[in-house]
Amino acid sequence: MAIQKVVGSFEAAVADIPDGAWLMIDGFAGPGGTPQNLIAALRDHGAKDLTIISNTAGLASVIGFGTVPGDRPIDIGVLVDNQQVKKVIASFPVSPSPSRPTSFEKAYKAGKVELEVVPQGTLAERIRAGGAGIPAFYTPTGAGTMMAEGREVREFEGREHLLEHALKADFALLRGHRADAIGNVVYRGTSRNFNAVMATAAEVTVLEVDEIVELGDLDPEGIHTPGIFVDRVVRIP
Amino acid sequence: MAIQKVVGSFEAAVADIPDGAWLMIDGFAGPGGTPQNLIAALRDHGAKDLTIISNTAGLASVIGFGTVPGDRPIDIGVLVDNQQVKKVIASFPVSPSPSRPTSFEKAYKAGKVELEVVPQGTLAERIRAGGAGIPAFYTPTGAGTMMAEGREVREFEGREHLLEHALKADFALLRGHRADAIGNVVYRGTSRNFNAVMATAAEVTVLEVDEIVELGDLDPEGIHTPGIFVDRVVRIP
Amino acid sequence: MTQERLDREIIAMRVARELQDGDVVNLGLGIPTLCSQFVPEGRTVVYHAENGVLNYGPMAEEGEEDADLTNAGGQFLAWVPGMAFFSSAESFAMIRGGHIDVSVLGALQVSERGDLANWMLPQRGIGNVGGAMDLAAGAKRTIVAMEHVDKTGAPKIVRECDFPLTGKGCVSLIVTDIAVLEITLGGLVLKETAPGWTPEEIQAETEPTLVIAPDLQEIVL
Amino acid sequence: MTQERLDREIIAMRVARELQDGDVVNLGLGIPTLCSQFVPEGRTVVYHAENGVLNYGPMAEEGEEDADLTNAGGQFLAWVPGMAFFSSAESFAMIRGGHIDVSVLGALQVSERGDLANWMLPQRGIGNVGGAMDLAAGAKRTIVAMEHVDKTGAPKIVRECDFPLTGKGCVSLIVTDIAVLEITLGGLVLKETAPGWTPEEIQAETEPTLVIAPDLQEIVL
Repeated sequence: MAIQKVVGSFEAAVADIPDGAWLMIDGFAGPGGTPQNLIAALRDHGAKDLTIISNTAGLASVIGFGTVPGDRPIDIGVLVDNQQVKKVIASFPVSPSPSRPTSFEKAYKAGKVELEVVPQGTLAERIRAGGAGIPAFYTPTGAGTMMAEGREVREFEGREHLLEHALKADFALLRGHRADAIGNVVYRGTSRNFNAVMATAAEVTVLEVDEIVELGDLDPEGIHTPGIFVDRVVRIP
Repeated sequence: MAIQKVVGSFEAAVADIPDGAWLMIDGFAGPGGTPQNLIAALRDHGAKDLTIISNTAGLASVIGFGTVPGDRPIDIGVLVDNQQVKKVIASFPVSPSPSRPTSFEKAYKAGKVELEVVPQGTLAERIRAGGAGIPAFYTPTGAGTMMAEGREVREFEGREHLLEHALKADFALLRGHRADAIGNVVYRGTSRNFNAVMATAAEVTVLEVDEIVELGDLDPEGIHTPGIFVDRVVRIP
Repeated sequence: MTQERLDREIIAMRVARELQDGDVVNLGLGIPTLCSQFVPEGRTVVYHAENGVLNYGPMAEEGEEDADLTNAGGQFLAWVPGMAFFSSAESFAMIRGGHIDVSVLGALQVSERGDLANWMLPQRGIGNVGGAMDLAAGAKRTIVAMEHVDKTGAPKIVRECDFPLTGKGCVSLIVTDIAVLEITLGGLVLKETAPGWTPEEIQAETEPTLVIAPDLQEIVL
Repeated sequence: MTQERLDREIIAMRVARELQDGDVVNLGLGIPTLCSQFVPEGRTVVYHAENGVLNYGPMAEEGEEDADLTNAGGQFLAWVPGMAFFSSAESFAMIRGGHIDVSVLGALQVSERGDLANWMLPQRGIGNVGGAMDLAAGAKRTIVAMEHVDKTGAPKIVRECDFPLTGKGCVSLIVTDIAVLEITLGGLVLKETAPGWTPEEIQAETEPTLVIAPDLQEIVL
């Protein structure tokens, strides 16, 4: 039987996400790379007590940040609003401006969600480690700061480093540009950001993509996420 | 001044490699990916007491292994023959068949070169760590084997792991397919193997390539080694 | 019934039956490489080679050899649609990260608890570890395909490996030229025999004591 | 001579003089972003943004905005030849691995030994660390571009940071709206002053004791 990873609807692609799941969801400073349709489907699906690993905790409620004027993209802020989120692990959890709090910041201050702040590079590397079978690694990032609290500190070449542990998830919700039926994926421009690394670190990796192409249409030299990392692909209508 | 990384000759590209240098040189099971011209230039240059980090210690003297019949490609075996090598760090240091020893195996048995055998994935990951600013990481590979000797053993999730340290080099000698003047590089097929990761972990990264193209000719989505990792590019005539 | 040792192709054919539809499979040098020819019809297997290619297909035709397209053993592959290339670091991230379903490896020795020794003959004093330790540690399932005894007739399935180990407790199934054996918590279980071989004859060529499967049968191909 | 504070463009212009031909540079949000407009003629600087792009050029023209091409602050970039895209894991491998020559960051506080605090206002109780800690730890050189004092007039250059740290001892140069200061083993050295400002006046807005450079001069643009 030929491998076939294309799924017909966003709804079907997220239907088995249980309450309490750990999710990786892409989100950067703007809508580029954010799986807006899968997030909307997860909102409608309603799974609760989610732990979300993401670069941000949702910035769309801050108008104009990486967004074309007039557009109000969907991001994980809608899951926070819908009270589906238990905890966020992120590097950029709030608005750059204290006077314009996001949904997440309000929920956090009301004690409704937990937060683990992780330096962006450490976040990316912990996810990479999760996908690469490395349970833990040492990094200079954050040594001598709050990030060292509760972490093992060890010197290499006379410099302090922190021991950081791998992150994995049950599901990754991601956004690609083009995919084929066996799940090979390419991203476009800076939308690759956390998508490519998150694709490696989840039990079930789901992508929404602009286009499904024939096998062989993607340049084999330029595939960013080989199909073995991908479980489901949904075309954005 | 525009950035210009193209160098006119293999000789010039290796001229400043000093005695005692640490080198990363690509070499897999066949000539694909091996920088044959740079190796030949280094042989003629004559630097001695070299420590070479490579997947193999030279297999070209074993006829027919990944090689088109009649062809006898150059690999780091010629540096061993020329007594320039002090030590090799490799995963596949000898011929698959004991009855067909390579130059390296003969030199090793004669006590003329040192060897550190490293599992191939650990070798790749140690080089990646060298390029990525990770001084050390834990891996399950090699736990409970000879590779654990002299290494810290630590349990994660009930399983033994070894602490492995980053590898870096003074120079990397590599082979690409196409490059532009600012040093963006793409590889071809399975020749990417260790080339792409070694490019990140050396002070000076030198590539021989089939073709130099105009800026903008390489697909920005498909660049395997961005120019910031590359110092010198030489076109194969 | 004549008692014969199975040839390499038959061993590979038996291993191939273990490969499930959609499995990501890494085949080692030697007998394992042959498995790809015998995957049962209707199953699609995704091949991974540790030098950085996925979804490769058949070997290259004569005259079509391309140095930039080989498997990890230096054999030339054909260009087929759907392939993806990547670096060694990414390739072993796949292996170590548990993204390979089945690794098929050769062996010098396998212990009754599934310890694997396949990278160094002690008398040579030097060996090629290659990707074997990473595969042993990282693949979800490791199958050994080998001859049951070595060239001197000594058992390769032993109580304890005395050759340098590749990995501890990593092997789950052994397919040899006379038997199929499963490593379980309850011991080394003889599941299938080559035509004409009795359990006693297989035991005689095996160092640890065999547990005979209740459903012991002749090898299924 | 009138004593004025330099505006943000002039601060950025002064920082830009530090960028050498061929440098790989990461510019933070705010004043640092402005630096790219002022790189001295004849120098080519390679820009890195931590969301995964190298060799980017100017901002996108109005109407040409593309959600798939932004810098790390969400500003739209133009498509230019020579760009390379990569994942966040690779992007921070570049940063942590020492492949970025200069990081230009804003700051809430900088200590006399070069400790940097720029990610969290304690009174907010929550903050965005983003890539700042990685840049502080990984870039070969960190330059701070900021106003000399905060909105209440309190010094931002302090003996010890009391805001949460981004990195220890990472800052080597501070460019403010009234001075250029270098952090050296011999102390915090006042190198340049804004037009009309005396060392005493700058000292009055600076908590640690300044070392006056023997070649102290008016700011060079």
